[in-house]
Amino acid sequence: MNYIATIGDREIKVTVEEVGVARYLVTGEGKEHLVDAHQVQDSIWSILYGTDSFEVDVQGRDEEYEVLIDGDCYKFSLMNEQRKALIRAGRKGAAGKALVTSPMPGKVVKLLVAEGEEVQTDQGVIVVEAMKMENELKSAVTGKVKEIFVKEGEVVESGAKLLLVE
Amino acid sequence: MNYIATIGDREIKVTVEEVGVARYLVTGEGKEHLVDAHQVQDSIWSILYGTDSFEVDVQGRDEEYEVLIDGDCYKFSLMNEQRKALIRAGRKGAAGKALVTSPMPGKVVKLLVAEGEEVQTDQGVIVVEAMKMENELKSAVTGKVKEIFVKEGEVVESGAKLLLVE
Amino acid sequence: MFRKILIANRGEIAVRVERACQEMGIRTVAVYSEVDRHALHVRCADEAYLIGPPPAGESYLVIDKIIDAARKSGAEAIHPGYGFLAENPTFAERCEKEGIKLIGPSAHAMRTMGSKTLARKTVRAAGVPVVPGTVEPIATEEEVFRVAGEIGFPVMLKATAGGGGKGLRLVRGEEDLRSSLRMAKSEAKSAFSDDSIYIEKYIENPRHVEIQILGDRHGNYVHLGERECSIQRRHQKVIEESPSVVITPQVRAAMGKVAIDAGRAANYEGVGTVEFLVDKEINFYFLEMNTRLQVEHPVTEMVTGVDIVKEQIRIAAGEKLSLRQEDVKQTGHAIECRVYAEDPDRNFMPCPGLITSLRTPGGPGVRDDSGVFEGFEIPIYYDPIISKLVVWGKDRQEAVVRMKRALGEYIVTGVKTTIPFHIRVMNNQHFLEGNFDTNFIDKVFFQEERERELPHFHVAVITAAIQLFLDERKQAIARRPVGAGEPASLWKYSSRPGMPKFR
Amino acid sequence: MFRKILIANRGEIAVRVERACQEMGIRTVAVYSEVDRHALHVRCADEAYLIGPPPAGESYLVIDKIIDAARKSGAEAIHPGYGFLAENPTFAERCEKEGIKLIGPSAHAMRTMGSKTLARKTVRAAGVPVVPGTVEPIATEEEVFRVAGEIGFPVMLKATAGGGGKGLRLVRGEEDLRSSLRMAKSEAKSAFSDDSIYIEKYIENPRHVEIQILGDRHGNYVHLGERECSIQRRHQKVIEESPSVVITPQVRAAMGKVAIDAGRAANYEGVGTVEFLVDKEINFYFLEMNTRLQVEHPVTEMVTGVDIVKEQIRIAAGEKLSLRQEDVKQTGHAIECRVYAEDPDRNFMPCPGLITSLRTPGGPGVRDDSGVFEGFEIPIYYDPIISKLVVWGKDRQEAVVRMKRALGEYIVTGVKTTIPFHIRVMNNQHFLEGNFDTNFIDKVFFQEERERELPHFHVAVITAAIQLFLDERKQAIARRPVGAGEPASLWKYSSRPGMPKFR
Repeated sequence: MNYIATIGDREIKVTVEEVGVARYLVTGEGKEHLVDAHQVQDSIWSILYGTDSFEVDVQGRDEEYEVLIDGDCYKFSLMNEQRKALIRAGRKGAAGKALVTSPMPGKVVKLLVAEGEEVQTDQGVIVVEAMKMENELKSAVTGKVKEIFVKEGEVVESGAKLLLVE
Repeated sequence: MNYIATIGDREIKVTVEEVGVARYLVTGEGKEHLVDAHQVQDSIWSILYGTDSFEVDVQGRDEEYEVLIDGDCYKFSLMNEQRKALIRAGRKGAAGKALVTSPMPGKVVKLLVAEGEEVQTDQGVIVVEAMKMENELKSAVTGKVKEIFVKEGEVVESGAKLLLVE
Repeated sequence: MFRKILIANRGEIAVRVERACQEMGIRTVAVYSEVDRHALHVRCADEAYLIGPPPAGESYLVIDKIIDAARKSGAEAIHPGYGFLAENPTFAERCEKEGIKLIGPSAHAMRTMGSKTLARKTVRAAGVPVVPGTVEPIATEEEVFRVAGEIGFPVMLKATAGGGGKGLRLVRGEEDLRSSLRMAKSEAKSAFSDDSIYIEKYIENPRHVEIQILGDRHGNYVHLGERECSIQRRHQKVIEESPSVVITPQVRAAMGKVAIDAGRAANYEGVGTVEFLVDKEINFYFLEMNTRLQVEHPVTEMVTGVDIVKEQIRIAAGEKLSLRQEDVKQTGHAIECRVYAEDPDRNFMPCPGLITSLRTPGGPGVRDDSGVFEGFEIPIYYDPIISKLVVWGKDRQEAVVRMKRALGEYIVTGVKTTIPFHIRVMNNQHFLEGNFDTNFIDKVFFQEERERELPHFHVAVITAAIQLFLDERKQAIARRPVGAGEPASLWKYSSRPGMPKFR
Repeated sequence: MFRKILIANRGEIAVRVERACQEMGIRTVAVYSEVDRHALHVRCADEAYLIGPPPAGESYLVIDKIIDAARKSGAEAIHPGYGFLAENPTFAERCEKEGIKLIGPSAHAMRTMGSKTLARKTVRAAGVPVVPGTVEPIATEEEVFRVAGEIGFPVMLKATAGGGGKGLRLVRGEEDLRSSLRMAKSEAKSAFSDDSIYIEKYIENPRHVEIQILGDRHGNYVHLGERECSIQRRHQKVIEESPSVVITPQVRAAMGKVAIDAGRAANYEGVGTVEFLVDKEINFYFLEMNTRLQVEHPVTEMVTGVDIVKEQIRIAAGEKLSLRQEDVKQTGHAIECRVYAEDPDRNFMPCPGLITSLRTPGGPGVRDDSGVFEGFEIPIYYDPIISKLVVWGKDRQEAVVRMKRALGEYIVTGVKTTIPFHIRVMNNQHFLEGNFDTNFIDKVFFQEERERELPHFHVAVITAAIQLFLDERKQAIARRPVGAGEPASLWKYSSRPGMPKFR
């Protein structure tokens, strides 16, 4: 099976083939590796990469992966080739659009912008409080505030849409 | 619901009534207790017996219970009233009969008795080896070896019937 | 000695106090809110009382409910832990009125030291060096501008009732003063329901070093040496160690003496911590005194062998200190890493949730003071601390590698934790050299992290690919509409620390 | 120093050695059998090599496979841990031949001390006091009867190659001699594939006290004081502590000197343990020398602050001892409880199986050297040790209450463990008084346990009833045929320890 990993602007193609019980032949960037992979504890994998032993914590939601190894966090998107092709199509015309979502459950303390207002990349747009800490969320793009989905004082879930910049 | 706990030759009647979320009114030997019971971790219960807090490890197979509290092991049989009545009936005529079973997975090293042989209570009847330790199992009753279910060298599971003394 | 003690707290510190009590043969009484029925401090206590709904304001902070539980249980003393009611003089007075011994200093001492301004006045009178600034809370914006002008920028705005880095704002120039004041006041209001603020000269790149003191009611005081607490983010300690690489025996003795003087000045009884700012020339200035058991007390326990919580309980019971200054010896080196349910790769956003699996580190020289277990759900209502991982080594070098080793063994899944952050700090050259100040994390560390290349990118991708391969084979997963992947993929992606670079 | 070390072992001791290597910056190579792919020592290693099927005889004991893995990985040294090949001179010679450093003493020293009879000869020549008995393995039954007659009953039958309590039999009178000899030989055969036996005078109610020694190849020796190992069941240590309540500084010095003399007599290099029997009058007799790292080494580490495994590795690398005798100080008191997957309420029957949940103890003074994790399946092929729980206290009293506290926090479900047994020992009056010998568990403790009333019978029954109530409500469980409940209910019921009594 072929997969495409995207990290920043770089893409890596990975091929996975099962060659035994929990053993895989993995090809990445031309190199072949025999990998012995066991999911030993929840999201923790014990990996023998050749004979090198790693403990790998794989957390993925949808196509976004966050992988922890020795305290380093590797973030990338990963999907199979066909899926990747679809996404490319879907992305058309969506450039410069950014939905600001709440990264944790909390309470909206303050809206720092109004609908229609121009914002710059990394400009603070909203303040969300969780566990008595106020966190200012920033816009990822430059554009105009298209829509605001929440009110001040509103309690929001993790991942809740807060506002849309276009 | 009414239950009978049997410990040695003593019986205790216990009544359990649910009076709220994870809260029970329990009556035992005339006394009433409000119990807040939460199964917090596998077989571990967090019990508030009134306001006294206990961690209780309940292991039961069939009607035989082994309960650990503060390092003490409480062993008793427990079943509801109707079930208890059935057992009483079933037990008739079975007195003095004892099935010796293997308490762990292992290998039968030596049979110390033959079928038809007379044995005394606590007399060694068979040697089972597990993890390089030889364990001599004893008869719980005095009687005659009715049947032997295993051969020397045979590998047995935990709980396997070894021999019957009657 | 007390026969029964109520612990008016939750989480790791409640468990820590229960452990001390159990070892002293004292019966423990836990209190818990509705979300804490399963919590470790309830499971490990001898008795437990429900004190209300999840918000601390309706449970752990309600004096009447704590007192009521103490009365019902017949507890002779209350240990407040840290946070919640630990430094609340009203609570101290109430306990006194009820004839229940509060394990801590008098209401008077709390008031004196609790108000930063009064504290500065008091200790200055006792000859303790302090940082230039106001000693009174500031009433008006105008005054803030005037005073800032006098002592000169940069200045610190501080909540009079502050602590834990809340209601703190650094202001580098006049232009930011107004907005910072607003934020500081609002944070102070929500955290301490008191928005009064004072202002102080800001010492550039200071170290934060504190002295642990013990004092009994018979007038005996000892100090247990220093803790180096300069590793902070957003002015909140995350890594502490003892001894500090910059403190010489002479400076240690001087700071110890001054700390004890500060304690005496407030007739301090119990265990307390005097915090100092230390500048490049190792001049030290009184910052504040914490009139409670400190989160980071274990590092001192590891190097001195003194069980601070047991001492605290003995002192409260009226006993004399069990040790004199000359008995106190620092042996080896100890480091503590605070493990929080926060995402270090998303600006330490809190991540409450269910702990789906856990592997705690072990082996020589490792101590884990935890408040959780596998299957516990970290509530959103309280500070998201999971545990304090502490190690001892014969010297700093061994302590650091041991901490790194222990952090590597520590597995917590289901919630994001600061464990990866701590591993990266243990690998940082400046940290290894002991070359840092209170700005290290925010100013130096994250910059360097951004530049760092990550070594095992292939293993990461390959493992994820294998998991996806197996997932896909298991079932065709219902997918979200095309394009909906964006929010996550755009969320502050560009500024994530630890991003690998490719050349 | 070595750059890479292969650990020819599994379980907690392999993990312990890996921890030392990691902290020394040495790369670790694990070996594993087919059932150990998930084992902690594989997960925590830098590299791992499969060496065959589960039975030790086809994997961990196969010298060729270990050597092959070492060669492939480029390991410069091999740490054997304890058990398996740890005291196998053939293996030592093979390593030498291959140019791989075995972290342990020479084959010669192993042979000398490995044969109990040769060991007795050697140390006796060096002036070390030994117990009366044969120095040669005994050939015939007749000879056994003759020698037993000479030295007089009670006598001990011992496997010449023995260790870990296997192939050991106490014989009180002539009538039992024949059958005991058969059992001893058959156990010795299966455990060491060598059924040669020797005979010794049996010292009534001795204590078992051992001295930890370190020796480098430059002729320097130190001892790290004693370990009290009298708490045994079936002649196997289960609880160890340091210091011993009966050893005075004078006796300690004398035993230490004799232990070092014994080491010198065999040109001993590395870490080793000299075991002594100590009688009522505190006379001590050489019992045997263990030419390996000892299971119970952590208690010595806790009171001396010396990392014995790191010292062992440095010695193997040719370094001089990092400490002299006068640097060695015992501080406080340490106790170790060996946690096994055994059922203490069924005569310590082994209970291999899946660990379904785990909560390891923490807090001050607690060290857990574990080889497992939640979700690990303890294989039936090896010794069923789960972990070694070790505590430190400022004195024995604190160490005991702390151990009791830590044991109470220790939760292992899915398999039976010896944790409850250890809690009961910590509560036993004789143990608290330090008043015991090697017969304590088998002769005194279980007797007293049988008499003891259990305090929380009602809570036990009520909790079980609530569980049954919920089970029944969930579904009508398919029940077994009537009467089949008997086996469990009759299995040695009458002699279970800890049975409550009703009056």
